[in-house]
Amino acid sequence: MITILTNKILNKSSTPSKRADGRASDDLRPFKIEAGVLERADGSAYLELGGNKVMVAVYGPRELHIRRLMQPDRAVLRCRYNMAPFSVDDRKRPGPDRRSIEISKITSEAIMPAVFLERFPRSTIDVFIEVLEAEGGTRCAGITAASVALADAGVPMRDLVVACAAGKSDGEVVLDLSEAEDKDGEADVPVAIMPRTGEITLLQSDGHLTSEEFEKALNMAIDGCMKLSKAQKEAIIKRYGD
Amino acid sequence: MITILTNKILNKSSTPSKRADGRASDDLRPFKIEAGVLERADGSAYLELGGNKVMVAVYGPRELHIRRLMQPDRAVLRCRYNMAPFSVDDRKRPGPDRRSIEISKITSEAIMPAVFLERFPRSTIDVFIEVLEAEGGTRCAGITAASVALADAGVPMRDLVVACAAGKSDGEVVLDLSEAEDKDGEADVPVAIMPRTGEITLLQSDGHLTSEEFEKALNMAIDGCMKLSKAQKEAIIKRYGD
Amino acid sequence: MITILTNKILNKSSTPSKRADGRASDDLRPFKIEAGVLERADGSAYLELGGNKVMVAVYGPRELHIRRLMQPDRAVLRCRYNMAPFSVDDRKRPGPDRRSIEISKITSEAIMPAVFLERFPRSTIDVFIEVLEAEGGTRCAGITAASVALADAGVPMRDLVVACAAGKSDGEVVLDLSEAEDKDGEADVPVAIMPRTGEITLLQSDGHLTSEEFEKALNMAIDGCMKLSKAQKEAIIKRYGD
Amino acid sequence: MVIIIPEIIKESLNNLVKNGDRADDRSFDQYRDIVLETGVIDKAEGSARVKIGKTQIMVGTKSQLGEPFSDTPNVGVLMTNSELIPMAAPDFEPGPPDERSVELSRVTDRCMREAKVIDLEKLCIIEGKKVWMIFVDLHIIDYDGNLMDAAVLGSMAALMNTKIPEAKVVDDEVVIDEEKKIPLPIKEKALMCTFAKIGGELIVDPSLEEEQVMSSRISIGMRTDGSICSMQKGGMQPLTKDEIIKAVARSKVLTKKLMEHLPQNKQ
Amino acid sequence: MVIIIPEIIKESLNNLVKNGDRADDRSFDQYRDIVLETGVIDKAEGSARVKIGKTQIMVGTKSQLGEPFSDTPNVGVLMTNSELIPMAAPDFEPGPPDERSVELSRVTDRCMREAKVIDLEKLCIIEGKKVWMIFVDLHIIDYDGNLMDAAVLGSMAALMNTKIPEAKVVDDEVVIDEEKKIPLPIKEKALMCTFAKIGGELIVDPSLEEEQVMSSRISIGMRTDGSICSMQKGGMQPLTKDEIIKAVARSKVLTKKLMEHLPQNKQ
Amino acid sequence: MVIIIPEIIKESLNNLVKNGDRADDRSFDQYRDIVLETGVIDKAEGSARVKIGKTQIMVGTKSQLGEPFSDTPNVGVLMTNSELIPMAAPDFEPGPPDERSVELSRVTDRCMREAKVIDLEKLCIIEGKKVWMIFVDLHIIDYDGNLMDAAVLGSMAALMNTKIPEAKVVDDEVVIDEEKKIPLPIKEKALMCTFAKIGGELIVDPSLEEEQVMSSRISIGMRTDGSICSMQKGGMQPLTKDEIIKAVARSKVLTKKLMEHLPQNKQ
Repeated sequence: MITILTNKILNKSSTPSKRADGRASDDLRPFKIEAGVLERADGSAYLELGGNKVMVAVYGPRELHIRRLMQPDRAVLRCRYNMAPFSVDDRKRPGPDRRSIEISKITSEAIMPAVFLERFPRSTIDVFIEVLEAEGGTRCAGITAASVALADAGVPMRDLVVACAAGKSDGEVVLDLSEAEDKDGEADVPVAIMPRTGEITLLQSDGHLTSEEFEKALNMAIDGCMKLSKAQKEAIIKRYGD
Repeated sequence: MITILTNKILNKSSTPSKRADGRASDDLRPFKIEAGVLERADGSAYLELGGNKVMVAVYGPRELHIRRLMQPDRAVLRCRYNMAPFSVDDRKRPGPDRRSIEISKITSEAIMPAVFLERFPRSTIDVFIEVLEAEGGTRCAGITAASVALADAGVPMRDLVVACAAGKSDGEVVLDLSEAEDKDGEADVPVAIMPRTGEITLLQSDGHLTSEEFEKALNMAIDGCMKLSKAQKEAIIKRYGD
Repeated sequence: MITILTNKILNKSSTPSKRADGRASDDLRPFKIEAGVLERADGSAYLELGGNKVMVAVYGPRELHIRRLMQPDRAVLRCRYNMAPFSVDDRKRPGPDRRSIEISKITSEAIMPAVFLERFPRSTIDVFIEVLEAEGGTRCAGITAASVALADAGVPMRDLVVACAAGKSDGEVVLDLSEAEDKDGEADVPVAIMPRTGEITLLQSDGHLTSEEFEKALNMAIDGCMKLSKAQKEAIIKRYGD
Repeated sequence: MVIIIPEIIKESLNNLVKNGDRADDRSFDQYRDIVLETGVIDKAEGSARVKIGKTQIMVGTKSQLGEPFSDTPNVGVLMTNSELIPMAAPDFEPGPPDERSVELSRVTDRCMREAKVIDLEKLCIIEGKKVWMIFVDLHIIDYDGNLMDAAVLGSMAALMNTKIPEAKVVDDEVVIDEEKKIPLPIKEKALMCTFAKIGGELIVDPSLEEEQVMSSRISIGMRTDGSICSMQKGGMQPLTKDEIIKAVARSKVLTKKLMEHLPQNKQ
Repeated sequence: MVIIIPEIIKESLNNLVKNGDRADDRSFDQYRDIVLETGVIDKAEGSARVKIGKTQIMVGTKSQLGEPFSDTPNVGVLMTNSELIPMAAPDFEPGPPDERSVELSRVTDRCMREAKVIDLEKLCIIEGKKVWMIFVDLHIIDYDGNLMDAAVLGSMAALMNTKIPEAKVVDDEVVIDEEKKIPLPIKEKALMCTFAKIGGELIVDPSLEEEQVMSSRISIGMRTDGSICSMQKGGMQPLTKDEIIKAVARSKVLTKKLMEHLPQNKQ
Repeated sequence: MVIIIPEIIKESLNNLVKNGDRADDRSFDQYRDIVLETGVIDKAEGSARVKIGKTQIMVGTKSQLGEPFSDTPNVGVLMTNSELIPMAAPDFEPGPPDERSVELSRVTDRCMREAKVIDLEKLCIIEGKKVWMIFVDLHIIDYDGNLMDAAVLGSMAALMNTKIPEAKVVDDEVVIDEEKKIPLPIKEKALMCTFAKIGGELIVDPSLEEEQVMSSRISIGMRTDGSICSMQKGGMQPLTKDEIIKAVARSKVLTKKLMEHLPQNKQ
C-alpha cells in the first residue's frame, strides 16, 4: 500500500550547493517509486519526485476495438498523460489540452522502443499517466513510472526506459529543475534512455543553450536517469522479489 | 388534435388551502394528457401540468445501429430529456447539459421495469421527451407522458409508469410543487411508480427532511401518482376506445 | 507553378463606369485561373478574382470509409469550403462555422449535376476549397475553381460548372460585387450554371430586389459566368494542351 | 442515414405530376392545410405553433441584452436557430445541427433580416454598447416536408407576437422595466414559398414524399409588396432560368394568400 | 462497452444473499475496510484520499473568485466534478463525462449542498459581484463498486480539510491575502449510504461484483442528526415503499458509524 | 488511417542511404529546393509562402489586442496554430488538430519563443492589462515531408514581414492608429533543421517517403549565432548520444545556409 505523504529522504550531494533547495548541481530531488499500487489495472506504479506525485496504470496487451488504429504486425502502445484538476496552482480544466496531447505523443515514442510490440499483433497496450500533483518535470516522472507499471503488468520489454531532465538555471547547468528553477530558468532538457545501451528515446530542449551547455545538460540528464533506473529496479524487486 | 392553450380545470381540494395558488396540500395542479398527437412518431403523447407543457415521441422497437450498445437478450430503452430554448425564463442554450443527462438516465431507469424489453433483443426503443414549457416538475411530467406515448406506440408493457413529486414548502409537506414553491422550498421528492403493484421505479430526494416528513412526502407523491394514472388511462381510452 | 502576387489585367469595360474601382456595371474584377498547382492532390486549381485567392484540391474517386454515407449506385461528392484564419480582416477561428457548413452544402449541390457520379458507386470524390484571401464572392470563386480541379483530376463531367454573382449596389444592378460594394450593397445574387445548357445549379438571393431587378441580376450573372467559363477552359488547355 | 426511395415510387410520383396531378390531389399551386396559433408558450416572449399539413414547428422568441456587432454599432441583433430534434422524424439524430438544420436557420434568418421585418435600429439602447438581441428558436417536432415555408411563417408570426420589456437609459445605465412590455417594432412582413421540381414541373409546398423524389427545389422569400428578399435553390439537379422566373411570378400570388394566415389579417 | 455477467454468477450471488451471506463474508450492514487520509495533495487547498475496499478516490478542492448566480447574489458557489478516468477500470474510456459520471457528481453535489455542509453565505465577498467558488474534483483511480459513498465521504473530508486565503474588501476592491489561510465555514456534516438489492435483500456498500448483479440501488444522504438531505434510486428494477423506509432507518445507524472516519472524530 | 509501407521500399531506401545515396540523389546534408515569398496575403499583417521541395505552407500573421498572462504582465503573446488541412495529403482528415498538428505548432512556437525572435516586452501596451497578441497561422497545403523546417522558416519570414498598427495610450485608453503600421520588433532569427535516421545515417530534410521509412527524427532549432533554442526528437526508435551531438554540429552549418533564404539576406 502506498502512503502519499512524502518522506523526504535527500540524496547525497557530490558538490557544494548554491541551489535554493540546497541541492548540488547534479542532485536529484528526493524520490520514491512503488510498483503494484492499484487494484483494477493489469499493472501500476506510483512515483514521487520532489513535489511531483504521479500514478500510472497499464491495461493490456488487450483487444483493440478501434479498427483504424489496429496494426497487423504489432501492438499499438497508447499513452495518455493527464493532469488532475487539483494538481497545479490554478485549477486545471478537465480534459486534454494541447500540452497534454503533445506529451502523450512523445511519451508513447519514448517507451515504444523498449516494448516487444511485435509479439502482440492487432492488440493495444494502454498506459494511463495521472499527474496527481505537479512540481516541474512531470513528463519525465510519467515515463519513469510508466516503465515500472509496464513491468508490473508483465509486458515483455528489452529494457526499463527511464527519464530525467537537466537544464540551465541561474546561469548554471543543473540536474532535475524544480518548478521554481524551471520558471525563472534559461533552459530545460528532458531526456529518456534505455539504460542498458544508453540509447536516447526522448529528447527535447526548450530554452537557450550553447552547444557545449547542451552537451553538458545531456550528459547530466543521462547520469540522473541511471540513478532513477536503480530505483525502478528496486521497486520491481520489492514487489516480486529477485 | 391538441390545443396548447391550457384549459384550467382545477382538481377538487380535500383540505383547506394555504398555498399561493389556492391548492390544498394534497392537490395536483390542473393537468391534461393526450395520446397520439404527432404524425411521424410511432407513438406520442402531450401532457400539461400547471404551466408545464411536455411532448413525447416514441420510435421503436427498431433496429439499433450502434453495435456497442446492442443487448443480445433484450431491447435497449433510450430516453432523451430535452428542453426547448424558449421553455424557461432565461433562454436555454440548445444541446444536452449535465442536468438533462442525469434526468435522461433516471427517466430510462424509471420506465424500463414496465417494458417487456426481453421481447425485442438487439433492438432499441427511443423515447424523446421535449419540454416545451417548464414550470416545476418536468421530469415527472416527462415520465408520465412517456408511458402514454409508449402505449400509443403499441409497446407491450406490464404497467403504465406514472410519476409525481411531493415536497416541503413553507414548512409543510405538500404535493406537486409549482416552480415558485420549489424555488423557495425546502425539499422536493420526485417519485415514479408502477400503479398495479405500487412498486417504486424512480425516487430522488433533494433538500432537507426528517425521516417522518420524507415518509409523508413519499405517501403523498404515491397518491398523486394514482390520480395521474387515471388520466393516463383515460387518454389511451380516448384515443383507442375501450 | 503559381505566383500569388496578383497581376492586374483589367477586363475591358463596355459601359462608362461609376463604380469605386472604375469598373463598368457588367465588368468582372481582374481574374486568373490555373490548373494543377498542387503536388499531392489528384487534381487542383488556383483562382484569383479581385482580392480573392482560392485554392482547390480534389481527391478521388476513392474508397469511402464511412459506411453510412455510402451510396450503392453512385459516388458521393463532398465539398468542404474552409477559410484560412488569415484570409479575412479579423482573424477567423479555425474550424467550420455555420456559414461554411451552408456554403459547403450548396457548393456540393452546385457541382453535382455536372459529374458522372453514377460511374463510381460506393466511392467518394472529395473537393477541398481553401479560401486563402477573401474579398467578396468567395463561394462563386470556390465553385469555379473546383470545376477546374475536378477536370485536372480527370473526373468525368458533363460540363464545367462556373459561378459568378451579380447584385445591387448604390441603386444599380452590377456584376461581381467587391467586398466594399457588398458591404453597403442592397443585394447579392450568386449563380452557378452549366454553360453548355445554361442550366442553373446554384442560386441564392440575399437582399432586397424587385422581380425586374432580380431578372436583370440573374442575366448579368449568367453573362459573367460565360466569361469565366472561357478562362476555365484556357486553364485546362494551358495545362494539358488541346 | 441514407434513405433509399424505391424507383417505383419515384416513377409514380413523376407520372402523377406529368398528368397534372399530385398524390394528395392538390393542384400545383395549392398549399396543404395551414394552422397557425400564436402565444402558445407563456415563458417565451413571443411564440407560434405552425402546421403545414403534417409538418409542425414550435417557434419561441427570447430577448436578451447584448453588445452590437462592431461594424453595426447602432442596430439590434436577430439570431435564428433551428433544431431538427429526433422527435420529428425517424432519421433525425441527436447532436449539433447538421447541414440541413444550418441551412434552414440561415435561410429563415436571411429572409427576416433582408426583408427588414424588424426595425433593428429601434432595438439599439446605447450605441456601440447595448442592444436587444432577439433569439428565434425553431423547434421542429413533426417533419412531413417543406420546413422552410413553415419556419418562415412561424418565425414571422412569433416575431409579430413578441413583447419585450421596455429599456431606458438612466445615467448611462440600462434600466429594464419587466412590468412594461412593448411589442417588437415590426415594419415589414415577409414569407417564403418553396417549389419542388418533379416530372418536369414546379409544384408548391412539397410533402416529404415529394421532397424525396424531387430533382431540385427553389425557395423564394417575398415581402408584402411582391419584392424579393431572399432565394435559395436546393437539390441535386439544375433549374432553367425560365423555371425560376416563372416561380417568382407564381410566388407573388401565393405569398399574398399565405399572408392571410398571419394574425393581423385574421381580425 | 456492454459487460455481460454470466447467469451463473448472478445466481450464485443471489443465493448467497438469500442465505444471509455475501461473497466476501460481510454482513448486510457491513462496509468494507475504509481508509481516509486528508491533506495528501499540497497544491490543492483541501484534499483527501478515500478507500472503501478496493475502490479508491482522490479528492481535491480549489477556490476561485467568481460571480454569484443572479438569483442568489449573496452566497458562494460549490461545484462538484468527477472523472471516471480510464485508469480506474478496463471499461472506462477517455472523453467527456458520461451519464454515470454526471450522476455521481450531481448526487455528491446535492448531498453537500442540501445538507448545507458549508455556510455559503460566508463565502460572499461583495454581494452580487464577488463570491468564492469552491471546486471539488473527484479523481476516481480504482473502481471496485460503491462510488457514491466514497465520493461523498471523500468530498466531506476534503472540504473539512480546505483552507482558502482570506479575502477583504478595501475601497470596493477585493484584496486576497495568500499568506493568511482560513478554513472553510463548515456548519454541518453529511454522508451517504448506498444499498444494493440482491436476492430480495438490501445490502450496504455493494462491491463491483454485487453492483453488476443487483436489481436496483438506493443511496441515502444524511446529516449527523439523521435527517435526510438527498436520495437517489438507481438500477433497472423497482423497490417497494417498505424497502425504502427500512433503508432510511438502517442508514441512520450506518451514517453515524461512517462519521467516525471523518478527521475531527479521530482526534 | 494506418499507412503501411511495403518492406521492399523500406529496404531499398535503407540500402541507398547505406551506400551514401538518396532516392532523389541529394547528399545527406542537402535540402530540397527552397522557395520563399513574403507579403503574399494582403489581408494578413504578415505572410509567407514557403516551399521545400513539394511541401508547401502558407503562413499568415494577425495581431489582436488582449490581456497578458497573469505571470508575465509586461510581455506580449505569441500564438502559433497549424492545420494539416485535408487538401495537403490523402490521409489528412477534417476536424480538430490531431497530435501531429499539435506537435508541429508547439515545436514551431517554442523555437520562435525561446530564441526570443520577437522582443515581446515591446508588445506590452499597458502592463497587466493590454498587450499585443500575435497569431501565427500555418496552413499546410501540400505535404511531402519535413513540415517542421518549413513551418519555422515560413513563420520566421512571416514575422519579419509583419506590420502592426501603432498603439498609443491616451488617458489610460488604448488608441490604435490603423494608418500607421510599424514592423514587429524582431531581435533575433532562428530556424530549424530536421534529420531523419535511415540505414543508420542521419540525413537532413527528409521527404515524405524518407519520413515513412525513417527509424527516428531529430529537429534542432538554432539562432544565427549557432546556439540552440529548441530540440525535439520523434519517431519510434532511439538515437545515440553521439548521433545527437553530431547532428547539432551539422545543423550549425545548415542553419547558416538556410538563413540566406530569409528576406533581408536576399537584398
